[in-house]
Amino acid sequence: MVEPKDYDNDFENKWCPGCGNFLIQKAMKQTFAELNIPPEKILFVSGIGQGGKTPHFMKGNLFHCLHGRALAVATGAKIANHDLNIVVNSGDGDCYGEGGNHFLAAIRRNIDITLLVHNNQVYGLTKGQASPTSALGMVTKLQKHGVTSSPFNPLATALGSGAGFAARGFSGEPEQLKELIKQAMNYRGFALVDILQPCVSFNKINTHQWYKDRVYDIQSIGHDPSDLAKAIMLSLEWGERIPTGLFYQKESTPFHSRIGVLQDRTLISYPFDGEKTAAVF
Amino acid sequence: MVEPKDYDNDFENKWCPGCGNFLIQKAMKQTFAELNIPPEKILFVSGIGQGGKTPHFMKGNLFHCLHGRALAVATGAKIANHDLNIVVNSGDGDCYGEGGNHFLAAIRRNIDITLLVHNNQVYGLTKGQASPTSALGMVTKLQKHGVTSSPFNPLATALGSGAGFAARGFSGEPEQLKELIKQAMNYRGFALVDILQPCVSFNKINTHQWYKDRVYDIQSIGHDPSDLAKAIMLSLEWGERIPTGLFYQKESTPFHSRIGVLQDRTLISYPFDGEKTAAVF
Amino acid sequence: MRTNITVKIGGEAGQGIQTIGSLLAEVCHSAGLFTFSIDDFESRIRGGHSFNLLRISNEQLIAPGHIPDILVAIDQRTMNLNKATLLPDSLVILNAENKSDSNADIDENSCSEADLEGCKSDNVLRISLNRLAKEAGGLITANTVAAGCIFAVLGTPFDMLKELLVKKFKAKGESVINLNITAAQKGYEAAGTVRYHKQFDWKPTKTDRIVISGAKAAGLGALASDCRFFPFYPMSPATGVIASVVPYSGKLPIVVEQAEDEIAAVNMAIGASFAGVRSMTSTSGGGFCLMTEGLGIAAMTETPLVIVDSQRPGPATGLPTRTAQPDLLFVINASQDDFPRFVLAPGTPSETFESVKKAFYLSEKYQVPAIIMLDQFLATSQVTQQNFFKVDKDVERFILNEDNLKASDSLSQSPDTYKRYSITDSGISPRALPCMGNIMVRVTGNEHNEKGEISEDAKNKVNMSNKRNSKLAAMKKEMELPEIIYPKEADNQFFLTGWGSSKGPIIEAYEILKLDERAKERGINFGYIIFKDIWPMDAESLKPLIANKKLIMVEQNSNCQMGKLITQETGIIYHASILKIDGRPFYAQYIVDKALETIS
Amino acid sequence: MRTNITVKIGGEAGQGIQTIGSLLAEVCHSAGLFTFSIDDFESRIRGGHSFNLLRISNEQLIAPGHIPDILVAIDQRTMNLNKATLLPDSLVILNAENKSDSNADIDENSCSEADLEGCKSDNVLRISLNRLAKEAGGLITANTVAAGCIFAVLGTPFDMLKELLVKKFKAKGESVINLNITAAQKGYEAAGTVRYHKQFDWKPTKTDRIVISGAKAAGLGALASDCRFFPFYPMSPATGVIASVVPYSGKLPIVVEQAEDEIAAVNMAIGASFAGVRSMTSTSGGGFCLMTEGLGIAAMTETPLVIVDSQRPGPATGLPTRTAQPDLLFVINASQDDFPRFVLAPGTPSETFESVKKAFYLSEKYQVPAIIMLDQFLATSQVTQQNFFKVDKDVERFILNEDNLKASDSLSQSPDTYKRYSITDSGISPRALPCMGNIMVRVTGNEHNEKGEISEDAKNKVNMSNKRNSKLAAMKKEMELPEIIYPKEADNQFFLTGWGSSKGPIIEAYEILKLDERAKERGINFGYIIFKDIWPMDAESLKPLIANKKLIMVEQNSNCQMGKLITQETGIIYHASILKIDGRPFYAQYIVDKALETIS
Ligand SMILES: Cc1ncc(C[n+]2csc(CCOP(=O)(O)OP(=O)(O)O)c2C)c(N)n1
Ligand SMILES: Cc1ncc(C[n+]2csc(CCOP(=O)(O)OP(=O)(O)O)c2C)c(N)n1
Ligand code: SF4
Ligand code: SF4
Ligand SMILES: [Mg+2]
Ligand SMILES: [Mg+2]
Repeated sequence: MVEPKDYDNDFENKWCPGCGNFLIQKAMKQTFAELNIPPEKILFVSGIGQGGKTPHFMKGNLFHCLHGRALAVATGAKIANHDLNIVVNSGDGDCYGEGGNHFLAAIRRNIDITLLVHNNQVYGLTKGQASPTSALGMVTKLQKHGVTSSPFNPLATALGSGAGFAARGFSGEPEQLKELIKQAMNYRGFALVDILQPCVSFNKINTHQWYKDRVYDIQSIGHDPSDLAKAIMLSLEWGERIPTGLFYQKESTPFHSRIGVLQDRTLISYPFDGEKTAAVF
Repeated sequence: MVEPKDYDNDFENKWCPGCGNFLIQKAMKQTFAELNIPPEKILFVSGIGQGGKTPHFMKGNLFHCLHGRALAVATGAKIANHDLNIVVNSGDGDCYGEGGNHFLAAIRRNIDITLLVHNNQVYGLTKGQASPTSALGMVTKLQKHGVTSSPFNPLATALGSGAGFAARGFSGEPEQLKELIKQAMNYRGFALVDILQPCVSFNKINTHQWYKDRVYDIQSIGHDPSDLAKAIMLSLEWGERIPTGLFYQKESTPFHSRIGVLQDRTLISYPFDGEKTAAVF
Repeated sequence: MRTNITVKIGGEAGQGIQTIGSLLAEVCHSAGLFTFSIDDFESRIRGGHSFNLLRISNEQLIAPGHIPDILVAIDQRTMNLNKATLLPDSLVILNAENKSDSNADIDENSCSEADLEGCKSDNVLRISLNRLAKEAGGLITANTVAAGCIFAVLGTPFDMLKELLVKKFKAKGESVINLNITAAQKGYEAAGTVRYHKQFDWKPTKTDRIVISGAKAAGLGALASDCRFFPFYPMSPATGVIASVVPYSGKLPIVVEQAEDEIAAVNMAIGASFAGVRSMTSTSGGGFCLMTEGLGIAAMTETPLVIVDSQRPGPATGLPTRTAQPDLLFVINASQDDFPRFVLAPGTPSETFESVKKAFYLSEKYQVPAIIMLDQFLATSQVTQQNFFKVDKDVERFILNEDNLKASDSLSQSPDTYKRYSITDSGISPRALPCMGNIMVRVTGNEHNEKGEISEDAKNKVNMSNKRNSKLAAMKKEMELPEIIYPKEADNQFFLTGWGSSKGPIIEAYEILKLDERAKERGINFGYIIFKDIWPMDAESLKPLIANKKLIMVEQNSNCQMGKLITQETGIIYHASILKIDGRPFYAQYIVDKALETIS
Repeated sequence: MRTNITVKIGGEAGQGIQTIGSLLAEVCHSAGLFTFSIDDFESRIRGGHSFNLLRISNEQLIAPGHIPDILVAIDQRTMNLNKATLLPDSLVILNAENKSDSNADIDENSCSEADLEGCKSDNVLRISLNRLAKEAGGLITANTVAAGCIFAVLGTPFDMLKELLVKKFKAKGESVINLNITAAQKGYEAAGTVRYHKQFDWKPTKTDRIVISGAKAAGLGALASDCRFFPFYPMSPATGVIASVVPYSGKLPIVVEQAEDEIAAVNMAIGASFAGVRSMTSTSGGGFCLMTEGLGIAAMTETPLVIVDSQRPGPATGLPTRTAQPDLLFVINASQDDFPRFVLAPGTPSETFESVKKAFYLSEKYQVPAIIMLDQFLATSQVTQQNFFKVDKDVERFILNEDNLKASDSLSQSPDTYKRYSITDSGISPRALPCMGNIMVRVTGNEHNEKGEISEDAKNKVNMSNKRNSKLAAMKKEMELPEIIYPKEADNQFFLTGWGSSKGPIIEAYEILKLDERAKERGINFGYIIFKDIWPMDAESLKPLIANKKLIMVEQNSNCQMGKLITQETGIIYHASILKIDGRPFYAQYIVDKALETIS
């Protein structure tokens, strides 16, 4: 049996004490343990940012790529070998800012990977500029007069774009978060888990307590994740109350099942036969 | 009084005979005439593609920019001088493919421009590859086994991302289209008009007749454009029946009204005063 | 004896000009003749002006024609654009409808007598394409009518044409075949007894030759290299590379995936390559801009990557359907900071096939990006060449399998001590694939230590940069030196120097110059130097070869990029340059004329 | 007499190391002393190791220090990293807590006697920062305690420190002021009578000097150029450029807008510039990759554009918070096809201010992109300089207004005959703004005719390329030739040759080498050559200046990019190179040592 600590490594952790990422990472390790996936059988793909560093501080195969590009790299890797368990760790800037176009495309492509967005509503690694999810009016060093763009709504956008699995977790609800990650990993298709994550160094608005005071579990109030209309309405709620949980899930055909050549086996597993190739030229 | 023909120019038109773009262009000219905007008082910004060529075949100021980048250029121009009437002509590939990230950002920024997307569900200028809006399964020269990504839903995405004005027109309903463009131009904020446009050369599925058989005007069935929930539900409808019209409109504060320095005058109109500048250093 | 005939067929986009051209080429091919065909078209789908320029010969062709021996003017514009440069003995086939004809399908743009004004040629054959096509059974066959007429003046036996039509339309059924045969016959007969004064010896001939474009050669080269993943974003003139592999999907284990943009395309290729599948993406300069960032992550993670840059004139959108060679210095210097990469510039389809294979081999051997430079001219020209489809039985992948992993030094007892970036003499570290065994493969675009962990240590940075750069010495030795040809050691000798697609025109120009009277009179000799493997440049070996040679750079860019590169690497300054920047390909006579101008 | 003292304060990120450093610098400044301060930090927010290296002098400083005269070790790591290189007469201030103290706030990483093992210096002053801070009234004042202690050993009169604290915390009220004064006093007293053996003459001094970074100088240079729009995407070490203008929003008519990505940032800048507002964006190499495409559209539409590339080590993410000069060839060759552009590489904050002004001027005058090369070292070092804030009363915009539009040749009778790209001798066409009058301004990234209409014509393409390139002749003349300094004409003379930020360290190295005994013994002389205006290079003028000079390239990249560029443009091959690629800035002694090695 795999245990969470099998994922521990001895690379120095570089997050600030109290950062929400610690809890996200813990939930990840627990999930993988419960799913019995050993670190050598998982591939992390991550972007640049504090969230993107997550896999550095644990065991597993890793491609830590460019800012914003994790989904594109993960897509390539998954097409090459759809037996890979791919988990993408991204930030709100990484995924919804620089990587926004890949986010839209990944939904449409329904590539069978799990996307964890460490959504701290701020650019952490570059020291506190606004992110696409920062609240309107939030003041930062660079946004002196407050943010002037309305916040990006990852869940509503994903649902509007046809996502088959969309959930929101909160680092401060580790048990729920673990379950959501697990469901996402078990989902056949593209699974988004947007994770509310306090940044103790740069986001003084959306603190742990701020979230604690607002989040509620939609499953606990009986939300049916097959109800798209309801899911969309819930995704528009943000303020005094913030819904978390599994918003929507539908059965879908993942990318690799739509491609003939990938139906029976992985792309990488085909043998190369020079003669056969020459014969079809 | 400005008349549609004031927009005529003598640059050789390069579209295929029968292309839906002709009707879109006609509706544009009529709108500008009805709004009494002369060509020298309009700035077209357009991307690369057949739709992006539209302003070449008519009078007006023009920045014909890179594939996918029209919204970014338009944003800069509008910030520099928000007195400009800016109309962006883009394609479905241009705007939802290469330019997807700028599309998301333009919605959030609520920049006060009119975006016309010539949505022919195909890449026209590059000879018929699938576009982000191409139907699942559509076969093209490059998509030999059919399109494997589900189509992008521009209206649902826009509404999910908080757009203040979202409409769908059809080149084959010129009167409605003209009205939609007019409302978009009159809207204070970012206004999306996604326009269904047959491509006679490369899209043999979504033909003029195909659309004719399916489109219906949501206003004619009494849709209230202030009803976001209804608008979103309508935006998810696509198939035997395709809704057109004004899906949603809400009052909003455009970008330039959110920026202190642009409240009283345009950025470009401030005089430069070297002494004053030196004094604040 | 060598016979060359150049046929130019001009008309509007959408009129099937290219179809006529390929029909011609195919029949020539079946007669054992050689063709070199270029398509010239605007960035639009219908209308405007486009032409196919088909050069036919009974010997191998390496360059396109220029002034047509036979001009086929489907529309007025073709006539107007060409009449001034026609040779007196050129033959003109004119699409001349009787416009007073009360026929709704009359082609308004067909030629009239007035269009002939100023035409230097007296040999004019007037045919009414639309009328004949309709007589044959359908306007749609106008192209076949035109082809029939051209074959007649070329003296091709009608049976050869017929045979090809049967083969070509077999899938479409009897009636389509017959329709086309009738149409061809109409055209053939319309030519009457008019024959062009030069004639080939037409007879069905089996050869081991193919007619192929650079784009297709690149695609097949990738397939021959076991490339399985082709993420791309459409862009002229690069789409043809990907388009050429599409027909093989279903037959070979490949996935062709249209990405949301070029950034995604290159990163998807990198992801797949990391996971162990050879991948290639193809784009033109504007898309390459968007890939420069990805080039850096491939370099930093030492992930193999193959990119085709099919060049066109810029800057920005420029001339999307035209040709140029203006990206060389960009591609060599692209992405922040410097790192080893390969840049290969094949000159022919056959070289393209080989260069792509070499690119895959080298990219995996050295774990560095490899870029292949094509251009619109090379990518789209259809050329008769000896069949070059050599597919190796196996491809060498330079990837650790579990066995040699265990043996590898970099792997001691425990599985997670595998060092993806272990420092070696060659600079090449053992590459394993993710999730393929007990070890963990960890890579990052941040500077890292041997294990792939982020490291900000100063010494480590120097070691890692040095490790990556230390590959360069061996990489240089992988590069073929340029082909340097000259009849004999002589004073007053000038070398036409080029790279990539201008190879053929340069060599042909050289052949012409060898015989040139003006050159002889002035005691001037010519040679040529052609670069195919460009970067990294083995300056040490190159320098003695070109020192004291007078180089006349022949390039399709305005700043003489190969010339600059040679100077940069060797200090040798080129003598002169012939730079063509109008977006149209080189042809031999152009180079000849400019070369003679240059040295006078 | 010149006195130089280098203070190094090391500890974890988040411990306020930079705060101590700037407090020191400010007090020095108020005493009329000169400082040169660099911050060294990792890519993280808390923990790890970072330091501030502050060099203080009574004369102008042009380069950072290296081995500290005074080491302030806030944590063990600082001690461990520095002890081996300390000089015997270095003074060490050790944050040494009594760990057996039953105090919850004890700093676990503070130093112990064991950490001193191997330390070459005997002059060790132990203070307990946390304890003293708490005694003063709060742990938060630990930094001020440390500063107090450093000032004591520097011999600064306490009153000068006090005065600054009063000024600095004025806004925060009496109690904060007092808290800090108490803390400073605690630290000051803790030093007892220990004084560093070199001392300055401390007295309040008013000067016309400022302490400023390159990033801020760039921002202010833009404001002085009437730049009003700053679209950007955050990226180290470029964000500081934009951050420096933020405080002026509200005071000046500027808009600072964070874009969704770098592609948007550059295109927004282009859009605003097209509409008539001067705009600048700032990024580092990775972001510049994404801007290369935009560079091309600016070039093709001849829209002015100013970009700051603040370099860092790559490839890819590389070392995000470190310094390097590895983007030169990339920036000069970036984007498909070639086109004129300016590349300027200032060497100091004051030069940065001027270069940015020049960039705006040239970019609008020639309607071409202008790129300013900074790097992490220049962008973030805080340097005392003579106040250089020269703002011209007016800026020249080279834009047609309605009056001269009417007079312009390009505008005949009808308003829509305005030719945005009319062909002129200079290559510069009259630029009007959209929607500003009766004319229509039409631009496109496709190749176009004079009116801005898409044109695929071959001749037009040549004319337009030539028009754009014809600007180059005049552009070259706008470039200042490099500064070439040497004591006297002599045999055996070597020139330290660099560009951009290495200017100061090179000049300081040259000063040291002038007096160097080893060099003298061997009869070797040194000079230096510094490039500031880099591209386009006026090779004609440059060549005679550097021919026959032995160049030792001094650069922070691994492939000697300026060296390559000089060869490329002039054929002159540099003699040797000193390349530093560890991500840490040059310091004079490094260059001196390497130079002597090189020539021996
Ligand atoms: C192309 C590019 N642009 C900018 C950066 C600089 N950068 C690094 S991380 C980051 C933002 C991080 O924010 P987010 O993705 O929200 O992650 P967080 O640190 O908040 O977890 C930025 C802008 C970069 N590395 N690459
Ligand atoms: C960076 C870049 N990539 C690719 C292209 C090639 N390209 C030109 S137009 C186009 C797609 C056009 O499709 P769409 O935007 O839907 O416009 P349409 O022609 O259908 O109106 C593409 C891919 C380009 N010009 N630039
Ligand atoms: S800066 Fe914010 S997100 Fe980054 S490690 Fe610190 S607390 Fe976490
Ligand atoms: S290709 Fe399609 S979109 Fe383009 S002009 Fe022709 S019909 Fe219109
Ligand atoms: Mg974040
Ligand atoms: Mg389209």
